[in-house]
Amino acid sequence: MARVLMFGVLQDLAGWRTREIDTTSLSALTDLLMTEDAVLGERLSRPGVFAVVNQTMVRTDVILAPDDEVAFVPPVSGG
Amino acid sequence: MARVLMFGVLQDLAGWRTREIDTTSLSALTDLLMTEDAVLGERLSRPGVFAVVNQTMVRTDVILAPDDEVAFVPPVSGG
Amino acid sequence: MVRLEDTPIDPGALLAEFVRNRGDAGAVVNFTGLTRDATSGQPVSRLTLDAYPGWTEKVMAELEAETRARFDVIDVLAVHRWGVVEVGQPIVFVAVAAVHRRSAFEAADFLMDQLKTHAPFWKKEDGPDGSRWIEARPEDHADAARWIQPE
Amino acid sequence: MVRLEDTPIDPGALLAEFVRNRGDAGAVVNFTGLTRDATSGQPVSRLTLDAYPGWTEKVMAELEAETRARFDVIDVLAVHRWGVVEVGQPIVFVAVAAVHRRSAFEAADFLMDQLKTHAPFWKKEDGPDGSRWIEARPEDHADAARWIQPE
Repeated sequence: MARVLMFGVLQDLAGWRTREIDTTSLSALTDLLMTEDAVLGERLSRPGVFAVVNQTMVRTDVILAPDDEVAFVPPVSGG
Repeated sequence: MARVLMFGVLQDLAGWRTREIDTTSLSALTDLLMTEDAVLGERLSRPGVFAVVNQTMVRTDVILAPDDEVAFVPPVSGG
Repeated sequence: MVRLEDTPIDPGALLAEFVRNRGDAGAVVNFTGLTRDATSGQPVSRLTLDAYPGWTEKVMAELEAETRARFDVIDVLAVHRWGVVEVGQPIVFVAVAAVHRRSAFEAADFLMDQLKTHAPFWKKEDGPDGSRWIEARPEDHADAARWIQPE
Repeated sequence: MVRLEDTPIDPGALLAEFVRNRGDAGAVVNFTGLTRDATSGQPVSRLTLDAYPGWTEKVMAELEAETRARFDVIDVLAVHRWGVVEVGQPIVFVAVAAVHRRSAFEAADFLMDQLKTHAPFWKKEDGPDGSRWIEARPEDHADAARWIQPE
Protein backbone atom coordinates (compact mmCIF):
# COMPACT_ATOMS: atom_id res chain seq x y z
CA MET A 1 0.00 0.00 0.00
CA ALA A 2 1.48 3.30 -1.10
CA ARG A 3 0.50 6.46 0.74
CA VAL A 4 -0.85 8.85 -1.92
CA LEU A 5 -1.13 12.62 -1.35
CA MET A 6 -2.79 15.33 -3.40
CA PHE A 7 -1.90 19.04 -3.14
CA GLY A 8 -3.47 22.33 -4.18
CA VAL A 9 -6.05 22.15 -6.94
CA LEU A 10 -5.49 18.38 -7.24
CA GLN A 11 -6.83 17.88 -3.72
CA ASP A 12 -9.95 19.91 -4.57
CA LEU A 13 -10.52 17.88 -7.75
CA ALA A 14 -9.85 14.50 -6.10
CA GLY A 15 -11.93 15.29 -3.03
CA TRP A 16 -9.27 13.77 -0.78
CA ARG A 17 -5.77 14.62 0.46
CA THR A 18 -4.43 11.23 1.55
CA ARG A 19 -5.31 7.67 0.53
CA GLU A 20 -3.66 4.30 0.95
CA ILE A 21 -3.64 2.63 -2.50
CA ASP A 22 -2.44 -0.86 -3.41
CA THR A 23 -0.08 -0.48 -6.38
CA THR A 24 3.29 -1.62 -7.71
CA SER A 25 4.54 1.30 -9.79
CA LEU A 26 3.99 5.00 -10.40
CA SER A 27 2.57 4.34 -13.88
CA ALA A 28 0.14 1.74 -12.51
CA LEU A 29 -0.94 4.18 -9.81
CA THR A 30 -1.45 7.00 -12.32
CA ASP A 31 -3.46 4.68 -14.64
CA LEU A 32 -5.67 3.65 -11.73
CA LEU A 33 -6.32 7.29 -10.71
CA MET A 34 -7.12 8.26 -14.31
CA THR A 35 -9.57 5.36 -14.70
CA GLU A 36 -11.28 6.20 -11.41
CA ASP A 37 -11.70 9.92 -12.13
CA ALA A 38 -11.39 11.37 -15.63
CA VAL A 39 -11.38 15.02 -14.49
CA LEU A 40 -8.57 14.40 -12.00
CA GLY A 41 -6.84 12.24 -14.59
CA GLU A 42 -6.84 15.00 -17.19
CA ARG A 43 -5.35 17.41 -14.68
CA LEU A 44 -2.66 14.91 -13.59
CA SER A 45 -1.51 14.62 -17.20
CA ARG A 46 -1.05 18.37 -17.71
CA PRO A 47 2.43 19.86 -18.10
CA GLY A 48 3.79 21.16 -14.82
CA VAL A 49 2.08 18.49 -12.70
CA PHE A 50 4.66 16.19 -11.12
CA ALA A 51 4.92 13.17 -8.86
CA VAL A 52 7.08 13.33 -5.77
CA VAL A 53 8.10 9.91 -4.44
CA ASN A 54 9.51 9.81 -0.91
CA GLN A 55 10.09 13.56 -1.13
CA THR A 56 12.06 13.44 -4.38
CA MET A 57 10.56 14.70 -7.62
CA VAL A 58 10.45 11.95 -10.25
CA ARG A 59 10.02 12.35 -14.01
CA THR A 60 10.12 8.69 -15.06
CA ASP A 61 8.27 5.62 -13.91
CA VAL A 62 9.42 4.07 -10.63
CA ILE A 63 8.64 0.85 -8.78
CA LEU A 64 6.65 1.49 -5.59
CA ALA A 65 7.29 -0.50 -2.44
CA PRO A 66 4.81 -0.71 0.44
CA ASP A 67 5.17 2.36 2.69
CA ASP A 68 6.36 4.53 -0.19
CA GLU A 69 4.83 8.00 -0.20
CA VAL A 70 3.67 9.40 -3.54
CA ALA A 71 2.53 13.02 -3.82
CA PHE A 72 0.99 14.67 -6.86
CA VAL A 73 1.81 18.38 -7.06
CA PRO A 74 0.55 21.10 -9.42
CA PRO A 75 2.68 24.11 -10.48
CA VAL A 76 3.83 26.09 -7.43
CA SER A 77 2.90 29.65 -6.42
CA GLY A 78 4.97 30.53 -3.36
CA GLY A 79 5.34 33.76 -1.37
CA MET B 1 27.58 88.48 11.12
CA ALA B 2 27.21 85.22 9.21
CA ARG B 3 26.83 82.03 11.22
CA VAL B 4 29.60 79.70 10.03
CA LEU B 5 29.48 75.92 10.57
CA MET B 6 32.12 73.22 10.02
CA PHE B 7 31.28 69.52 9.57
CA GLY B 8 33.19 66.25 9.72
CA VAL B 9 36.95 66.47 9.30
CA LEU B 10 36.67 70.26 8.79
CA GLN B 11 35.40 70.67 12.34
CA ASP B 12 38.35 68.65 13.68
CA LEU B 13 40.82 70.74 11.65
CA ALA B 14 39.20 74.08 12.55
CA GLY B 15 38.84 73.23 16.22
CA TRP B 16 35.34 74.72 16.24
CA ARG B 17 31.89 73.85 14.92
CA THR B 18 30.13 77.23 14.95
CA ARG B 19 31.40 80.80 14.81
CA GLU B 20 29.85 84.18 14.09
CA ILE B 21 32.02 85.91 11.48
CA ASP B 22 31.70 89.41 10.07
CA THR B 23 31.81 89.11 6.27
CA THR B 24 30.06 90.28 3.09
CA SER B 25 30.48 87.39 0.65
CA LEU B 26 31.36 83.72 0.49
CA SER B 27 34.68 84.44 -1.24
CA ALA B 28 35.62 87.01 1.43
CA LEU B 29 34.72 84.51 4.14
CA THR B 30 36.78 81.74 2.52
CA ASP B 31 39.77 84.09 2.09
CA LEU B 32 39.55 85.05 5.76
CA LEU B 33 39.45 81.41 6.89
CA MET B 34 42.41 80.53 4.65
CA THR B 35 44.48 83.42 5.97
CA GLU B 36 43.66 82.50 9.58
CA ASP B 37 44.48 78.79 9.23
CA ALA B 38 46.54 77.45 6.32
CA VAL B 39 45.82 73.76 7.13
CA LEU B 40 42.07 74.33 7.23
CA GLY B 41 42.39 76.56 4.17
CA GLU B 42 44.12 73.85 2.13
CA ARG B 43 41.36 71.39 3.04
CA LEU B 44 38.59 73.87 2.17
CA SER B 45 40.04 74.23 -1.33
CA ARG B 46 40.06 70.49 -2.08
CA PRO B 47 37.69 69.04 -4.66
CA GLY B 48 34.52 67.66 -3.06
CA VAL B 49 34.44 70.29 -0.28
CA PHE B 50 31.43 72.56 -0.69
CA ALA B 51 29.73 75.52 0.90
CA VAL B 52 26.07 75.30 1.87
CA VAL B 53 24.40 78.70 2.29
CA ASN B 54 21.05 78.75 4.07
CA GLN B 55 20.77 74.99 3.44
CA THR B 56 21.38 75.17 -0.30
CA MET B 57 24.65 73.97 -1.82
CA VAL B 58 26.40 76.82 -3.72
CA ARG B 59 29.14 76.48 -6.32
CA THR B 60 29.71 80.14 -7.10
CA ASP B 61 30.39 83.20 -4.97
CA VAL B 62 27.37 84.68 -3.19
CA ILE B 63 26.71 87.86 -1.22
CA LEU B 64 26.18 87.14 2.48
CA ALA B 65 23.63 89.08 4.51
CA PRO B 66 23.64 89.24 8.31
CA ASP B 67 21.94 86.11 9.73
CA ASP B 68 22.94 83.99 6.73
CA GLU B 69 24.14 80.52 7.65
CA VAL B 70 27.21 79.18 5.84
CA ALA B 71 28.29 75.56 6.29
CA PHE B 72 31.45 73.97 4.94
CA VAL B 73 31.00 70.27 4.19
CA PRO B 74 33.50 67.59 3.15
CA PRO B 75 32.58 64.62 0.91
CA VAL B 76 29.76 62.56 2.47
CA SER B 77 29.86 58.98 3.77
CA GLY B 78 26.32 58.05 4.77
CA GLY B 79 24.80 54.74 5.95
CA MET C 1 17.86 28.60 8.14
CA VAL C 2 14.40 27.86 6.75
CA ARG C 3 11.13 27.58 8.64
CA LEU C 4 7.60 26.61 7.66
CA GLU C 5 5.00 28.17 9.98
CA ASP C 6 1.30 27.38 10.35
CA THR C 7 0.67 30.35 12.66
CA PRO C 8 1.09 34.10 11.92
CA ILE C 9 4.66 35.29 11.41
CA ASP C 10 5.94 38.54 12.92
CA PRO C 11 8.37 40.37 10.57
CA GLY C 12 9.41 42.89 13.24
CA ALA C 13 10.38 40.19 15.73
CA LEU C 14 12.14 38.16 13.02
CA LEU C 15 14.17 41.19 11.86
CA ALA C 16 15.00 42.24 15.43
CA GLU C 17 16.40 38.77 16.12
CA PHE C 18 18.22 38.60 12.77
CA VAL C 19 20.10 41.92 13.17
CA ARG C 20 21.09 41.28 16.80
CA ASN C 21 24.87 41.17 17.46
CA ARG C 22 25.90 41.40 13.82
CA GLY C 23 29.23 43.16 14.20
CA ASP C 24 30.45 40.98 11.32
CA ALA C 25 27.80 42.12 8.81
CA GLY C 26 27.34 45.66 7.59
CA ALA C 27 24.22 44.97 5.55
CA VAL C 28 20.92 43.22 6.15
CA VAL C 29 18.29 43.06 3.40
CA ASN C 30 14.83 41.78 4.20
CA PHE C 31 11.87 40.99 2.00
CA THR C 32 8.40 40.62 3.52
CA GLY C 33 5.56 39.39 1.30
CA LEU C 34 2.02 40.30 2.38
CA THR C 35 -1.41 39.13 1.27
CA ARG C 36 -2.82 41.79 -1.03
CA ASP C 37 -6.47 42.80 -1.02
CA ALA C 38 -6.64 42.42 -4.81
CA THR C 39 -4.91 40.48 -7.61
CA SER C 40 -5.15 41.74 -11.20
CA GLY C 41 -8.05 43.97 -10.11
CA GLN C 42 -10.00 41.11 -8.47
CA PRO C 43 -10.77 41.63 -4.75
CA VAL C 44 -9.26 39.01 -2.43
CA SER C 45 -10.74 38.42 1.02
CA ARG C 46 -8.24 35.82 2.15
CA LEU C 47 -5.64 33.39 0.97
CA THR C 48 -5.04 29.72 1.70
CA LEU C 49 -1.55 28.38 1.17
CA ASP C 50 -1.15 24.65 0.85
CA ALA C 51 2.27 23.11 1.53
CA TYR C 52 3.76 19.63 1.79
CA PRO C 53 5.44 19.62 5.21
CA GLY C 54 8.72 17.75 4.96
CA TRP C 55 9.21 18.23 1.23
CA THR C 56 8.47 21.96 1.36
CA GLU C 57 11.21 22.55 3.96
CA LYS C 58 13.57 20.26 2.01
CA VAL C 59 13.17 22.33 -1.18
CA MET C 60 13.40 25.62 0.79
CA ALA C 61 16.68 24.38 2.34
CA GLU C 62 18.02 23.54 -1.15
CA LEU C 63 17.16 27.05 -2.35
CA GLU C 64 18.83 28.55 0.72
CA ALA C 65 21.96 26.45 0.07
CA GLU C 66 22.04 27.61 -3.56
CA THR C 67 21.77 31.24 -2.36
CA ARG C 68 24.68 30.78 0.05
CA ALA C 69 26.75 29.12 -2.68
CA ARG C 70 26.16 31.87 -5.27
CA PHE C 71 26.53 35.00 -3.14
CA ASP C 72 29.03 36.22 -0.58
CA VAL C 73 26.69 36.21 2.43
CA ILE C 74 27.05 35.62 6.16
CA ASP C 75 23.57 34.42 7.07
CA VAL C 76 20.23 33.62 5.43
CA LEU C 77 16.77 33.15 6.95
CA ALA C 78 13.59 32.21 5.07
CA VAL C 79 10.30 31.83 6.94
CA HIS C 80 7.15 30.87 5.01
CA ARG C 81 3.54 30.71 6.21
CA TRP C 82 1.09 28.06 5.20
CA GLY C 83 -2.60 27.66 6.00
CA VAL C 84 -5.15 30.47 6.00
CA VAL C 85 -3.62 33.97 5.73
CA GLU C 86 -5.82 37.05 6.11
CA VAL C 87 -5.41 40.13 3.87
CA GLY C 88 -2.50 42.35 4.95
CA GLN C 89 -0.80 39.51 6.83
CA PRO C 90 2.75 38.31 6.09
CA ILE C 91 3.20 35.21 3.92
CA VAL C 92 6.96 35.11 3.57
CA PHE C 93 9.95 36.69 5.30
CA VAL C 94 13.45 36.47 3.83
CA ALA C 95 16.53 38.08 5.40
CA VAL C 96 20.15 38.07 4.24
CA ALA C 97 23.18 39.41 6.13
CA ALA C 98 26.39 40.25 4.24
CA VAL C 99 29.49 42.39 4.62
CA HIS C 100 28.44 44.66 1.75
CA ARG C 101 24.98 45.67 0.67
CA ARG C 102 25.25 44.64 -3.01
CA SER C 103 25.58 40.94 -2.07
CA ALA C 104 22.76 41.25 0.47
CA PHE C 105 20.38 42.84 -2.08
CA GLU C 106 21.22 40.34 -4.81
CA ALA C 107 20.98 37.28 -2.57
CA ALA C 108 17.58 38.31 -1.13
CA ASP C 109 16.28 39.11 -4.62
CA PHE C 110 17.54 35.76 -5.97
CA LEU C 111 16.13 33.73 -3.07
CA MET C 112 12.69 35.35 -3.45
CA ASP C 113 12.65 34.58 -7.18
CA GLN C 114 13.54 30.96 -6.42
CA LEU C 115 10.91 30.61 -3.68
CA LYS C 116 8.22 32.07 -5.97
CA THR C 117 8.96 29.62 -8.77
CA HIS C 118 10.28 26.51 -7.00
CA ALA C 119 9.12 26.29 -3.38
CA PRO C 120 6.25 23.82 -2.94
CA PHE C 121 3.36 26.13 -2.05
CA TRP C 122 -0.05 26.27 -3.68
CA LYS C 123 -2.10 29.40 -3.29
CA LYS C 124 -5.89 29.69 -3.30
CA GLU C 125 -7.56 33.10 -3.26
CA ASP C 126 -11.06 33.62 -1.89
CA GLY C 127 -13.02 36.50 -3.42
CA PRO C 128 -16.61 37.55 -4.14
CA ASP C 129 -16.78 35.11 -7.08
CA GLY C 130 -15.55 32.14 -5.04
CA SER C 131 -12.14 30.53 -4.80
CA ARG C 132 -9.44 30.13 -7.39
CA TRP C 133 -6.04 28.47 -7.39
CA ILE C 134 -3.15 30.67 -8.47
CA GLU C 135 0.05 29.72 -10.23
CA ALA C 136 3.32 31.68 -10.35
CA ARG C 137 2.91 34.67 -12.70
CA PRO C 138 4.82 34.94 -15.99
CA GLU C 139 6.72 37.84 -14.35
CA ASP C 140 7.85 35.45 -11.59
CA HIS C 141 9.32 33.07 -14.16
CA ALA C 142 10.92 36.00 -16.02
CA ASP C 143 12.41 37.26 -12.74
CA ALA C 144 13.82 33.81 -11.97
CA ALA C 145 15.25 33.49 -15.50
CA ARG C 146 17.45 36.55 -14.84
CA TRP C 147 19.71 34.38 -12.69
CA ILE C 148 20.29 31.54 -15.17
CA GLN C 149 23.98 31.47 -16.01
CA PRO C 150 25.29 30.26 -19.36
CA GLU C 151 26.70 26.74 -19.03
CA MET D 1 9.01 59.83 5.21
CA VAL D 2 12.54 60.57 6.40
CA ARG D 3 13.82 60.80 9.95
CA LEU D 4 17.14 61.78 11.51
CA GLU D 5 17.63 60.16 14.94
CA ASP D 6 20.21 60.91 17.62
CA THR D 7 19.22 57.89 19.73
CA PRO D 8 19.43 54.16 18.83
CA ILE D 9 17.05 52.99 16.11
CA ASP D 10 15.13 49.71 16.39
CA PRO D 11 14.80 47.96 12.99
CA GLY D 12 12.31 45.39 14.32
CA ALA D 13 9.93 48.04 15.64
CA LEU D 14 10.31 50.15 12.48
CA LEU D 15 9.54 47.15 10.22
CA ALA D 16 6.59 46.03 12.39
CA GLU D 17 5.07 49.51 12.08
CA PHE D 18 5.84 49.76 8.35
CA VAL D 19 4.17 46.43 7.38
CA ARG D 20 1.07 47.02 9.53
CA ASN D 21 -2.23 47.13 7.59
CA ARG D 22 -0.66 46.98 4.16
CA GLY D 23 -3.43 45.22 2.25
CA ASP D 24 -2.51 47.47 -0.70
CA ALA D 25 1.12 46.36 -0.93
CA GLY D 26 2.28 42.83 -1.63
CA ALA D 27 5.97 43.54 -1.16
CA VAL D 28 8.10 45.28 1.47
CA VAL D 29 11.88 45.46 1.06
CA ASN D 30 13.99 46.70 3.94
CA PHE D 31 17.67 47.52 4.20
CA THR D 32 19.32 47.83 7.60
CA GLY D 33 22.91 49.09 7.76
CA LEU D 34 24.93 48.16 10.85
CA THR D 35 28.26 49.31 12.24
CA ARG D 36 30.85 46.70 11.36
CA ASP D 37 33.64 45.68 13.73
CA ALA D 38 36.22 46.12 10.95
CA THR D 39 36.69 48.11 7.71
CA SER D 40 39.22 46.91 5.13
CA GLY D 41 40.73 44.64 7.80
CA GLN D 42 41.13 47.48 10.34
CA PRO D 43 39.32 46.89 13.68
CA VAL D 44 36.67 49.47 14.52
CA SER D 45 35.57 50.00 18.10
CA ARG D 46 32.89 52.59 17.39
CA LEU D 47 31.64 55.06 14.84
CA THR D 48 30.68 58.72 15.09
CA LEU D 49 28.33 60.10 12.45
CA ASP D 50 28.21 63.84 12.02
CA ALA D 51 25.13 65.38 10.37
CA TYR D 52 23.79 68.86 9.66
CA PRO D 53 20.28 68.80 11.18
CA GLY D 54 17.93 70.68 8.89
CA TRP D 55 19.97 70.29 5.73
CA THR D 56 20.50 66.54 6.22
CA GLU D 57 16.73 65.91 6.42
CA LYS D 58 16.17 68.25 3.46
CA VAL D 59 18.55 66.24 1.25
CA MET D 60 17.15 62.92 2.55
CA ALA D 61 13.65 64.12 1.62
CA GLU D 62 14.86 65.05 -1.89
CA LEU D 63 16.34 61.56 -2.31
CA GLU D 64 13.09 60.01 -1.06
CA ALA D 65 11.10 62.13 -3.55
CA GLU D 66 13.40 61.04 -6.39
CA THR D 67 12.86 57.39 -5.38
CA ARG D 68 9.08 57.82 -5.41
CA ALA D 69 9.26 59.54 -8.81
CA ARG D 70 11.40 56.83 -10.44
CA PHE D 71 9.76 53.66 -9.11
CA ASP D 72 6.20 52.40 -8.79
CA VAL D 73 6.05 52.36 -4.99
CA ILE D 74 3.36 52.89 -2.36
CA ASP D 75 5.42 54.05 0.60
CA VAL D 76 9.02 54.86 1.52
CA LEU D 77 10.66 55.29 4.92
CA ALA D 78 14.30 56.24 5.56
CA VAL D 79 15.60 56.58 9.12
CA HIS D 80 19.24 57.54 9.71
CA ARG D 81 21.21 57.68 12.95
CA TRP D 82 23.69 60.34 13.83
CA GLY D 83 25.99 60.70 16.82
CA VAL D 84 27.98 57.87 18.42
CA VAL D 85 27.03 54.39 17.18
CA GLU D 86 28.50 51.29 18.83
CA VAL D 87 29.64 48.25 16.80
CA GLY D 88 26.75 46.03 15.70
CA GLN D 89 24.21 48.83 16.09
CA PRO D 90 21.97 50.06 13.24
CA ILE D 91 23.01 53.21 11.36
CA VAL D 92 20.35 53.33 8.66
CA PHE D 93 16.96 51.74 8.02
CA VAL D 94 15.24 52.01 4.64
CA ALA D 95 11.90 50.38 3.81
CA VAL D 96 9.87 50.43 0.58
CA ALA D 97 6.35 49.08 0.04
CA ALA D 98 5.14 48.30 -3.48
CA VAL D 99 2.55 46.17 -5.23
CA HIS D 100 5.21 43.95 -6.77
CA ARG D 101 8.56 42.95 -5.36
CA ARG D 102 10.71 44.02 -8.33
CA SER D 103 9.84 47.71 -7.79
CA ALA D 104 10.36 47.34 -4.03
CA PHE D 105 13.82 45.78 -4.45
CA GLU D 106 14.93 48.33 -7.05
CA ALA D 107 13.65 51.35 -5.13
CA ALA D 108 15.32 50.27 -1.85
CA ASP D 109 18.57 49.53 -3.69
CA PHE D 110 18.44 52.91 -5.46
CA LEU D 111 17.64 54.87 -2.31
CA MET D 112 20.52 53.25 -0.40
CA ASP D 113 22.96 54.08 -3.21
CA GLN D 114 21.76 57.70 -3.15
CA LEU D 115 21.97 57.98 0.65
CA LYS D 116 25.52 56.55 0.62
CA THR D 117 26.76 59.06 -1.95
CA HIS D 118 24.57 62.15 -1.42
CA ALA D 119 23.12 62.29 2.10
CA PRO D 120 24.99 64.75 4.36
CA PHE D 121 26.64 62.43 6.86
CA TRP D 122 30.30 62.30 7.82
CA LYS D 123 31.65 59.17 9.40
CA LYS D 124 34.55 58.85 11.83
CA GLU D 125 35.83 55.43 12.89
CA ASP D 126 37.63 54.86 16.18
CA GLY D 127 40.13 52.00 16.22
CA PRO D 128 43.32 50.95 17.98
CA ASP D 129 45.36 53.46 15.91
CA GLY D 130 43.07 56.38 16.71
CA SER D 131 40.28 58.00 14.72
CA ARG D 132 39.92 58.48 10.99
CA TRP D 133 37.31 60.17 8.83
CA ILE D 134 35.80 57.97 6.10
CA GLU D 135 34.50 58.95 2.69
CA ALA D 136 32.10 57.00 0.47
CA ARG D 137 33.98 54.05 -1.09
CA PRO D 138 34.66 53.87 -4.84
CA GLU D 139 32.16 50.94 -4.88
CA ASP D 140 29.50 53.28 -3.48
CA HIS D 141 30.02 55.71 -6.35
CA ALA D 142 30.04 52.82 -8.84
CA ASP D 143 26.78 51.51 -7.34
CA ALA D 144 25.17 54.94 -7.61
CA ALA D 145 26.37 55.33 -11.22
CA ARG D 146 24.30 52.26 -12.20
CA TRP D 147 21.17 54.43 -11.98
CA ILE D 148 22.31 57.29 -14.19
CA GLN D 149 20.04 57.41 -17.23
CA PRO D 150 21.24 58.67 -20.59
CA GLU D 151 19.90 62.19 -21.22
